[in-house]
Amino acid sequence: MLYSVAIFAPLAGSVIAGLLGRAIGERAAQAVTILCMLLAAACGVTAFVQLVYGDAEPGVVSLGTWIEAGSFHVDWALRYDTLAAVMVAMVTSVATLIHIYSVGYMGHEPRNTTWRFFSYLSLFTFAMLMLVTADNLVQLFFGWEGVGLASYLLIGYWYDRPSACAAAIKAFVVNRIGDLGFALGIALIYVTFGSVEFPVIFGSVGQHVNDTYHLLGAEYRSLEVIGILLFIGAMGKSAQIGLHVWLPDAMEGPTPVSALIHAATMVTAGVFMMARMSPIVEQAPDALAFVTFIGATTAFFAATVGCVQNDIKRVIAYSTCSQLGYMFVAAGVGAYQASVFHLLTHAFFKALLFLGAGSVIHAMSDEQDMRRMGGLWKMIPLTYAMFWIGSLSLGGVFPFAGYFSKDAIIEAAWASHTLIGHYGFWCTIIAAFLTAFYSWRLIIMTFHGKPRADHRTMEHVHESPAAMTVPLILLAVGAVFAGWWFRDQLVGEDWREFWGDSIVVAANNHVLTDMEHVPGWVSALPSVVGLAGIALAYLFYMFMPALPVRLAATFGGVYRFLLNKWYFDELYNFLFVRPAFALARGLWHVGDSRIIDGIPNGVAAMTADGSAQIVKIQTGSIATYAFAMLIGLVLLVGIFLLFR
Amino acid sequence: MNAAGFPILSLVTWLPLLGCAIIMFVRGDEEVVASNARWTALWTSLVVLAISVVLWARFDRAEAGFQFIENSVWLPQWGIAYKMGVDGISVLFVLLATLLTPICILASWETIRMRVREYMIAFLVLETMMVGMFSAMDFVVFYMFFEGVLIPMYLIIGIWGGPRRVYAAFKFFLYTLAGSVLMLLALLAMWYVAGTTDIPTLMHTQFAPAMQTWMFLAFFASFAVKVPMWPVHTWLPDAHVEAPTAGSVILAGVLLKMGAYGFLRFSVPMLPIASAHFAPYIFGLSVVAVIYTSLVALAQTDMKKLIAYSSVAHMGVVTIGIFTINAQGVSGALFQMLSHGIVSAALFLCVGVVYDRVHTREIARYGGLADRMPVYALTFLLFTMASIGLPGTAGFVGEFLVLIGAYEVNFWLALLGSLGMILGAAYMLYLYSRVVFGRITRDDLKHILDLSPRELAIFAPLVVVTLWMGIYPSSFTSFWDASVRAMVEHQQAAMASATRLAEVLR
Amino acid sequence: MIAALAFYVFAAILIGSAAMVVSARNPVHSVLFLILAFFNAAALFLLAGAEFLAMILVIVYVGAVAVLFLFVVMMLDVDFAALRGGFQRYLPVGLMVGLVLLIELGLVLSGWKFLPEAASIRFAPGVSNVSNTAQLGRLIYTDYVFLFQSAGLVLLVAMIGAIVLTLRDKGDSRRQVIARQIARDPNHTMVMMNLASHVGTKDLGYLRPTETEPEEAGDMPEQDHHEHAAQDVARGGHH
Amino acid sequence: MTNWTTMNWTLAIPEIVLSCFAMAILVFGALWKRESFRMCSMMAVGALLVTAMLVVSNSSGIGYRGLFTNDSFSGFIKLLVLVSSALGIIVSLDYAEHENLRRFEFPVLIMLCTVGMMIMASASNLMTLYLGLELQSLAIYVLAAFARDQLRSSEAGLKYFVLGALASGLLLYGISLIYGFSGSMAFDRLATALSDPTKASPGLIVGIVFVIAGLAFKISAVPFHMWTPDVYEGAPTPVTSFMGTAPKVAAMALLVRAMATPFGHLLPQWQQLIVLVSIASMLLGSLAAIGQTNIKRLMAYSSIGHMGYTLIGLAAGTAVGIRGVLIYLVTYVFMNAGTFACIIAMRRRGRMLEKVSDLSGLAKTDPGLAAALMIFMFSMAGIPPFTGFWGKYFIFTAAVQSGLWTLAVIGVLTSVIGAYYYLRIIKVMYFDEAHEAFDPRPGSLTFVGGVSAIFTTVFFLFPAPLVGAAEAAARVLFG
Amino acid sequence: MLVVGLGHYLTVSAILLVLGVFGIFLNRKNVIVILMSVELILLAVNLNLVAFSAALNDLAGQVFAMFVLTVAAAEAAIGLAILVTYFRNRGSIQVEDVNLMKG
Repeated sequence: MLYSVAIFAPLAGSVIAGLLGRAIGERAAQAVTILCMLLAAACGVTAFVQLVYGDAEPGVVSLGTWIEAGSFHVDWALRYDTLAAVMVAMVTSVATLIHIYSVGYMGHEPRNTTWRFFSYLSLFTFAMLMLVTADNLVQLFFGWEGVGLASYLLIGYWYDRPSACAAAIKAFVVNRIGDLGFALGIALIYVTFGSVEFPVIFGSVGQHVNDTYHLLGAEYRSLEVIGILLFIGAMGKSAQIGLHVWLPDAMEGPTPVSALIHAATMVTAGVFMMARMSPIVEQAPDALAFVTFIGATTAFFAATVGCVQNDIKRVIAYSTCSQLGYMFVAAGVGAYQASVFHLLTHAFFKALLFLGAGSVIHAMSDEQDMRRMGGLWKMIPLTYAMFWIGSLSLGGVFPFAGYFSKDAIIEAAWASHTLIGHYGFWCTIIAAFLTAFYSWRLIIMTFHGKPRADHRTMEHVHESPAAMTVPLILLAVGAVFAGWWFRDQLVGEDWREFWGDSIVVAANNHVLTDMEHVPGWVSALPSVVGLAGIALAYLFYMFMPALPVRLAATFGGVYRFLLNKWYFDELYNFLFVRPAFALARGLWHVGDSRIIDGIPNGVAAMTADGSAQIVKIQTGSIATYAFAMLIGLVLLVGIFLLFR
Repeated sequence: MNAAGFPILSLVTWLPLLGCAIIMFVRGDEEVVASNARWTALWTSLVVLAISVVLWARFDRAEAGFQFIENSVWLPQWGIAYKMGVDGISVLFVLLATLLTPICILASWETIRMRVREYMIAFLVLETMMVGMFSAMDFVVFYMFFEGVLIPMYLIIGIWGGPRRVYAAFKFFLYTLAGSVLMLLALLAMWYVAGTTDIPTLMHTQFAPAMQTWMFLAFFASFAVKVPMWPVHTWLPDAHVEAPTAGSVILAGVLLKMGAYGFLRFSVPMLPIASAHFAPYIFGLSVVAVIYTSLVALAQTDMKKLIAYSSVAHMGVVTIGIFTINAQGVSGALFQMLSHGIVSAALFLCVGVVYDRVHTREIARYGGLADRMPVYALTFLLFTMASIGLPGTAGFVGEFLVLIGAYEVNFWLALLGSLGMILGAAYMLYLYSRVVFGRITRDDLKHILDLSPRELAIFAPLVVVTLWMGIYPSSFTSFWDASVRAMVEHQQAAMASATRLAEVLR
Repeated sequence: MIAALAFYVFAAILIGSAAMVVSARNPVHSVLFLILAFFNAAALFLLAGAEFLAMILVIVYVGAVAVLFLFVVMMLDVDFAALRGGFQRYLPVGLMVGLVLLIELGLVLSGWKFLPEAASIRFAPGVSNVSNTAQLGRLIYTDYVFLFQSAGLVLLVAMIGAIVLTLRDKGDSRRQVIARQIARDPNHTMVMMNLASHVGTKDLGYLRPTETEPEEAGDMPEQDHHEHAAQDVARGGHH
Repeated sequence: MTNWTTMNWTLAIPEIVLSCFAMAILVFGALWKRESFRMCSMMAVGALLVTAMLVVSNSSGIGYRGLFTNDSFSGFIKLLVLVSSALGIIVSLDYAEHENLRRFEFPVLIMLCTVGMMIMASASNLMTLYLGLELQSLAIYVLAAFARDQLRSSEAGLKYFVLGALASGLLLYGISLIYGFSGSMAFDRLATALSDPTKASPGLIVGIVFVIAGLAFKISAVPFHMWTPDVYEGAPTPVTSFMGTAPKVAAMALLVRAMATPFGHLLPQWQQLIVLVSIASMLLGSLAAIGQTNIKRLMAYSSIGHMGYTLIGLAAGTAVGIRGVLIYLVTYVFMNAGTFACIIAMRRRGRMLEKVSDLSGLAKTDPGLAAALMIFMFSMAGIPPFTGFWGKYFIFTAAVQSGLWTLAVIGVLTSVIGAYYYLRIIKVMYFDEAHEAFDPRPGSLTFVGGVSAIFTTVFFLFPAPLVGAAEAAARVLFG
Repeated sequence: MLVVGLGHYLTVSAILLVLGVFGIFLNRKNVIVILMSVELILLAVNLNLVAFSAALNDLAGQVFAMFVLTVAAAEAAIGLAILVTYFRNRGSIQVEDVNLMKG
């Protein structure tokens, strides 16, 4: 079946490239992976079209038993429903574009090891596809961890850079923290439902609504606990505040990686998961409130940090973080469709931005600091144009894709009519303003003004090769039209028909309906603040470049606070990393070597000592020996007389 | 006779000794003896492996009890028999032992140049002991093999080990001996009560609760040291660091399983009430083991020591799984034992590969191996990931099942027991990146060679098994599903009757 | 009454002389006190009706054993003046322990009583109309013949032991071994040499036999080897 | 009750025959003079074997008016004693040649000593017990001092003699008390008279304590062990080997029979004493050996520990316990004989070596010897599948069944401590650097070492006959 | 019959025993005294046996005493023989010199 091909073709490409890469050469490896990806994309998109517009029925492709232990049973199975199909189509097509882009981007690699890169990319795609098509939570977890692995490999692709290695480990370990929550969530689902297969779980949610779980001396509803645990997993993967620290560092990877993994696909896995688990989290309002809160806070926090960063990729990374927050706000208020919608559009425009940034970096001979750029717009006009499109979309300017999805989220937040929903609303509004601001700050710093790089670099600036620009253009198309195209189907009046059973909303959840009827100012406000943000950026960086410097000097504390990303890394270092290592050394040197080993060693020493003492009575003198015998006799007789 | 048509278990157990005999009679100058000893040992172990595959093929997975039973007169009037048999719990460990032995022999092919003959004899004797222990159906037979393992291992560590080998060998020997002699007393007490040492009979003998408590403690002393559980684990890092590569492999791969196997075979089914009673304490120790040793692993500067500590942590997960006493937990523990047997063995082999080239295990001495040794890097990566418990590899399934099993007991147990997921990722990746990633700075690493064909041959089966276990684990779990289910039911029945008894008495 | 008085006298002398045995400075005195103790013990035996044993004690012990002691004391030619007198350093503790033992024994013995069955389980009840010696004689050759023979073996061992430990072949009382004398070969014992004139044995040194005879050498204690060899040579190197 | 009037002298035929052989060899040796040592030794071995056959074919019963008993217990012990004596003679063959001890009195003394031990095994009267014991002891005093030109040997003899005389004095005093307080010295009469333990007077029991002390000296149990290391070290090594096996067996048999038959009903009275002695022996045996550098001394402490384990079986006071004792003794005899055969083989350039460090690297220079010694060491440490494990197994079975948990736990823990020094010897042989090779090993030692090693190793395959025999023997004492 | 009680005999014998034991472990003089102390102990035993024999009217005690005497004589012979050998090697029979082996 097409669907299976779409999923396993990347794996085939990855294995071939990975194992035979050295043998068949770089070019062949690239070709193989790209061909496989093209095949996958073709199949994926076809499968999507067949399901949504054709006559294909949702279903499950079973591949065999996976784990079986006692009553625990998990199959390898591919779930074929709208949510999965959408994701498959999106992932395969974006991944294909990025594969192609990488051919150009990685062209300058000194070592002939880009087959590794392509193998990893394909591996990632495969894992991501497994994630989105999973029919049970464990397989989802398989994909979940698989993308983590691929992300680790790709971040650490330039393994001779210590910072890359560190970033890779950080990404993996921080993700693991979330994964632990996720795994616990899965376990709790198993304990509650007796299964981890979606059909079974979703089918029996009703029976377990009122189950309780005892924790910390209090009773909680099981579904709430499950929701929170799952969301902790999502926080890790989707870089929500608290567990976001790995994402900016992950920019150590090659730019296509950032585009594919840390913008378009992997980081949105958390959002996807919330949508996938909608039947359960719908019944867990407290968990949803938590989701909203975290999402909104992240959206705001990341946007503030994004405003002061100087590394071009980090700005986009924080922007991603912030946008993911948006998606969680939507999920949190029950508008899963809106979150997926934003996920989709975000995939296009954020990939576009990253690839554009890649193009810039490529042009600037691997320079990433925006303070050393400027004045590029005439030299790389296509990239410049792409940046505009991407930024407009990101900023939510009509009629770009981002406008529709972001608006939907903000309206949904308003329409939820809950306190937390309103918190989400205001946070997202502020974030929208900041988004626009830092987007244009980026554009202006990068492309306008005087060139701040040295001559040699500037002489080398050139437009990227076709392998890079064509994907850019294709993505730009998506970034422009995807919103307009999908709006009605995903969050508009056709949403029930479109999504089918793949996203479940509770009977009392009317957010999607209500958001059509929000007050006018609510609909208009995002655009207004967006434009205001753009204007402010122009004011600051185009017309009065001295102003931001002065502001930074005046509000030094705030500036440093933002520049240092709210000091999260330092805090974690202080709270966890350093204590952990200190504790580790302490446990080793004191705990193990002194105490635990000390006891047996001490006993051994005591024994040896006792031995030395005991042989001292062996003086060699007959008299002593006889005396000892006599004492023994007297003792024995005495003991007998006293205790018989 | 039995499903194989011939006394297969005895054959598998004792055949290596035949190899020993042959090696002993090899004559000639040193080189010839060494070469003949190597080949004889390899062929012997391969033949044993081939025979043991029959177990895989003919094992009836629906059957919960023992299979391939052999029963010979030994001490008939005293209720002791030479009785061999495997059930779902033990059969795969027999295979694990027979699989790892040829791998170990291959791994020592070039590194052991001194007293090769004795070395190979020691390994074959070790194989006999391991296989015999897993297939013993009589407690005394079990004990004989259980203790007998100490002899070849003591020599392997002591003769072919590193600079502190004497300390390590003594520590290993005395620690394990101290534990197991107490078990001997419990064994004798059981014998006294039941009049036999036949394991299936003992499993259905009901021991008085007070007696169970004491016997459980005695068993615990033995098995906890062997597992090893915190805080009696410190012999393990020392033994691992000093042992030659193959010694570490077999130690981590099979010997550590003996303790956990003992818990499963004796403590839980024979002493159900005490097991339930002591389970919380064991959970406590296991959780400490997981967290504590993971942290200690994080601080290590010696590759082998790091992996050794990680073994302790992984075995902590196993003990959690065993004492959850539900199908998922026990199944997970078994799976984790198997996967740890493969994965940690492979990791030690990975260390051995570079140790053979550079002759140091100091992590700081390495870096940037990926440049010169891409195949090695890939292999090492796979096993690192398996050790971390990446889904799709062997390491995940066991850990996950234990997590589920633990969750049925207690949320905190599950949470704390799974902290190893995070810490494990930290120390393993830290290790990996320090060794494989980075830039080559040392001269002796600039010309380091990638895996040789022999080494590839060593790793290939392990890679296959690791992936196989990750992707199609039910081909393994199906072996023990029936046995585990029977065991859990037996335990629940025992608990129920104990409760009834308590009520009646009240 | 007289018997009781006699008992006290003998017992007192016995204990007193035993104490002197232990504490006398000169071992010769010790032996003499031992003899005195034996005499008194024999008297006590007599009082208890064991005439034969009393006799034996005097004849065998005083006559043989004690004299043997005396003999050895004299023979060993110990420098008595150099012998340290007095007691061990831990005398007080030792005395205390001894005292405790005595008290323990006293406690036990004072509570002495026979088993009720004692009379019935006697092995060889005494007969009133036969003399003590005759009764014993009958017993040891009949009922106790096994022990009698065993005691004989004990004495045999003592004899062998004493001989094997102390009897020495004196170096100068070599026995003639005819076989060896016949087996001797002149080639091995004689060396023909051309001697330069004006050279004396002093300049040549002693000529030693070229080969050693292993069974000879093995016979001798290691440390004495050279000494003997030297003697052999001195005697002309012949056996 | 037995027939008291019969002599039944045929029951003692093995003893009689052996004594006659001994005397015949004595005469032969005395007449033949110089070259007689080897021949006398061989004849002695033959005589021992003949006696062993006689023991096997001899009938059971009570003879000599109750002084002498033949039963399967005594048969078991006698066979064991005869075998160990034979091994003792064999290991001395080569040693005597080298150390200038080749005197025909040596095998004769061993034979007479063996007669004494056989009498001990059959003793059913305190008098028989004493005479057998003295016959054995006197012979060993002489043997210990046999290397009369070596100061260490004569010092060993002197110490052993003085302390042994003290011990037998105490034993005698105990016997006299028992006699006085009960009225008899025959075992079965005592047993009948004491069937009601409440009747036992304190004097009687103090007498038993004295007897225990005297016998504990012979088996070198703490605190009557003090002579052991010195005498082991000083005596000529084959004598040490002999001393460490047969007399221990005989004395232990005596102790067992004395405690089980006449005083069996007083178990609660003497049990705690045996327990104490046993614990002390195990502790001292395992602790004191740790620091030893002389291997003979080390073996002395080791044997003290082993006797402690054996006493556990006695303390259990059941047939199971006695069975354990017997099995342990068998394993002990072979391990010990084998170990000493290895020690006697430690000779470099004609000089005897006794330091543990002299074994260094033996595995390289003489793999066979090293392997044998390793087997004995593991066996002594109680590691399966070697015999030492089985000895401990059956001993601890008894302890567990009798509920002597303290004893059992201390026993196993001291066995772990003990394992340390056995391992140390293996470590020296296998882990350390090689020295110069030992002199070529004579066949006699290879024979003894090999036989013992094979027995120690393969015993586990066919344990049933021995266990069965031991059980039958033990049951005699406990009806 | 006894004029004085059995207890008297036993007391004398117990004192003799203790004196003999003292002689063994308390003296610092020569070894011969130790041998003599052993004789004292045996004498004590014999006294006991004879006394009991008389009290029980059982000759077994006396028979045994006789054997004890025999053995004691043999013991003395061997003891002296060993002592002579020792003296030849060591040149001394000082008690405190008998400590070549210890530890």
